[in-house]
Amino acid sequence: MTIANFLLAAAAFVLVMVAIGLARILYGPADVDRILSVQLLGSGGVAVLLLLSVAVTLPPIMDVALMLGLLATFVSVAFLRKATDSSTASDRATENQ
Amino acid sequence: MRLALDIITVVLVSAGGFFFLAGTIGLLRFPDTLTRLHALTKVDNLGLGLIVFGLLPQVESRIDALKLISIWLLVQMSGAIVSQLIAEATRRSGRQT
Amino acid sequence: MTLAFACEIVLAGLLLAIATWTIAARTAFAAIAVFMVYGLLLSIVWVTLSAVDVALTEAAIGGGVTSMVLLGAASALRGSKGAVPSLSLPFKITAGVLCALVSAALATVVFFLPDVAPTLAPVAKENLAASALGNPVAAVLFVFRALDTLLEKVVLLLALVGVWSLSSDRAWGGVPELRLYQSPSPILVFLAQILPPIGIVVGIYMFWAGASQPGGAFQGGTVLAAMWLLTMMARLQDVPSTSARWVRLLLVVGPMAFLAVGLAGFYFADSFLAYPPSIAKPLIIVVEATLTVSIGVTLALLVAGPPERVPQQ
Amino acid sequence: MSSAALYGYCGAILVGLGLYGVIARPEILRKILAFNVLGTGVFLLFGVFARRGAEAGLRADPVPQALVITGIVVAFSATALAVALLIRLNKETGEVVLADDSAESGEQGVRQ
Repeated sequence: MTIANFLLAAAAFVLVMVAIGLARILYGPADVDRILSVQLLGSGGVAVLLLLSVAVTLPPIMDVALMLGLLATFVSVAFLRKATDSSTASDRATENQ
Repeated sequence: MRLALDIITVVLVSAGGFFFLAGTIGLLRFPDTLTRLHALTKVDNLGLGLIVFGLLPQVESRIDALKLISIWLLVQMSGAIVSQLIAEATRRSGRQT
Repeated sequence: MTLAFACEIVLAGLLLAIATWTIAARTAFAAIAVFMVYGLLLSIVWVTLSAVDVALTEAAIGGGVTSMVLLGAASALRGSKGAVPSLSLPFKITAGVLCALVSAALATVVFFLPDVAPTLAPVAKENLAASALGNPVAAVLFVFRALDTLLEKVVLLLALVGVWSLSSDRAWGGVPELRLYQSPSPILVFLAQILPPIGIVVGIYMFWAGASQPGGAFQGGTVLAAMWLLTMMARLQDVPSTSARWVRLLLVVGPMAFLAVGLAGFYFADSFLAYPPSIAKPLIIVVEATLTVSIGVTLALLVAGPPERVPQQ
Repeated sequence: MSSAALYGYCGAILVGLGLYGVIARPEILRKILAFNVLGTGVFLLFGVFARRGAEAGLRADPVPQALVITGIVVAFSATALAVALLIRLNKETGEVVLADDSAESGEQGVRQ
């Protein structure tokens, strides 16, 4: 077994692990649980892409990993902001009544 | 020399894969958001970290190696901060219900 | 090879499961969280299809800013009392059958695709040297089909004009309501202080790398937009007024530069959007650089939505 | 089965799924979301054509790839505009669904 094949197998393994984890967290129950899945795909997806990049010796794939990591962080923050923001908004609404 | 480097890669990437497995089991087994978050942070730090260090002996150019490490540092840092935000949001929503 | 194919089967299965979840999820927020995962996953799929440029765009726009826009809508509608009628079961079944037929027809087309696929790859490769760029996708975007790319920038701007025109008369030219935190958590402020410098470097790198390898103005611009939005969310920066002169200037500078270079093509290279060969590369770089800035500002303002507050004089 | 064919079938199913969401989810926001899923299905089919056209040392035909990149940006513009229309509609009428939900003719106006 060559090292490239080993890395591909590792990528497949991590992908399966991420898939199982995603199934669990996307199930909820809270929205905050679901945001964990974005985090999981953030780190797991980066791992898969880096493994692929080295396995097929295609360095530009690393840039996709970089983008994935950066954007996963950004959307998680945005989602958390909306989740907390709406609760404070409803607080304000009840105060006004 | 080549063989030694390959062995390092196999050992470190396998260890990284193990942490993805452990993280997924944690996600499946742990009862609430905060404990699941705990499992997830292990994946972020150790899983991805070990895989990145395992890949280092396989990349040809120094620039790519540097990129690998910076991607890991970025995911590590933003993952840590977003975990804090998730925990904060969980605590806040817990207090309201 | 078989290992790679196993990877792809897992990916395709996961993608379909998550897409189904997006459609079936009960609440809007759950659906959007699933959609975020969907976008990120799709960029991995594009990598396995050897389309790295598309993967970058999908991660940035499909997974990133599209979810942002949808989130804005979900949070604006959350308190809404509007009733949601439930559709009858026969209607749903009919719809399901019809959609299955559409899928089946498309699948048949895929099954009967010609053995020798039509392709423009050899032509693109042949003329790549003349385009002065190393990345064939960038060459198609900025040289071979530059008119498409120019018009697409205009579409982005028109969409922004459309969004702005939905503001009330009173708020016209005012400040978009980004629905900010009242008092952002110190952790968020910390993140918004550390991440943007890194993000700006990544954005510039994406644009710069785009000439010779995957990347480009869109991907770079989207990262810049995301970072700007992050600092606005953390209240480190104010949301700009839509009538501010500098905002309007940044919005149009990219398309204007592109158009100017295109028109100059009439005189220097005898057709619209033709570049004089000797300075083709610097010209494209200048156009791409201004486009990166314009795309960043346009995307961020599209996410911010129509102006809702009148600025205090 | 080749990987191009695998993704081809995947894209075909995604188009059907998205279309179902557009028709059978009454909330406008969910229709917009489903529309985006439909779009990714179409893009994926383009990706398959690009992959099959790999020749001359390129790993995929660059022309369909460039078209998909343009398509993603245009789909985003349409989504942003549709969302702005939805928020305005909700502000004016308090509705989250189209007035005449049973008629598919009304949906065109929101999305274009």
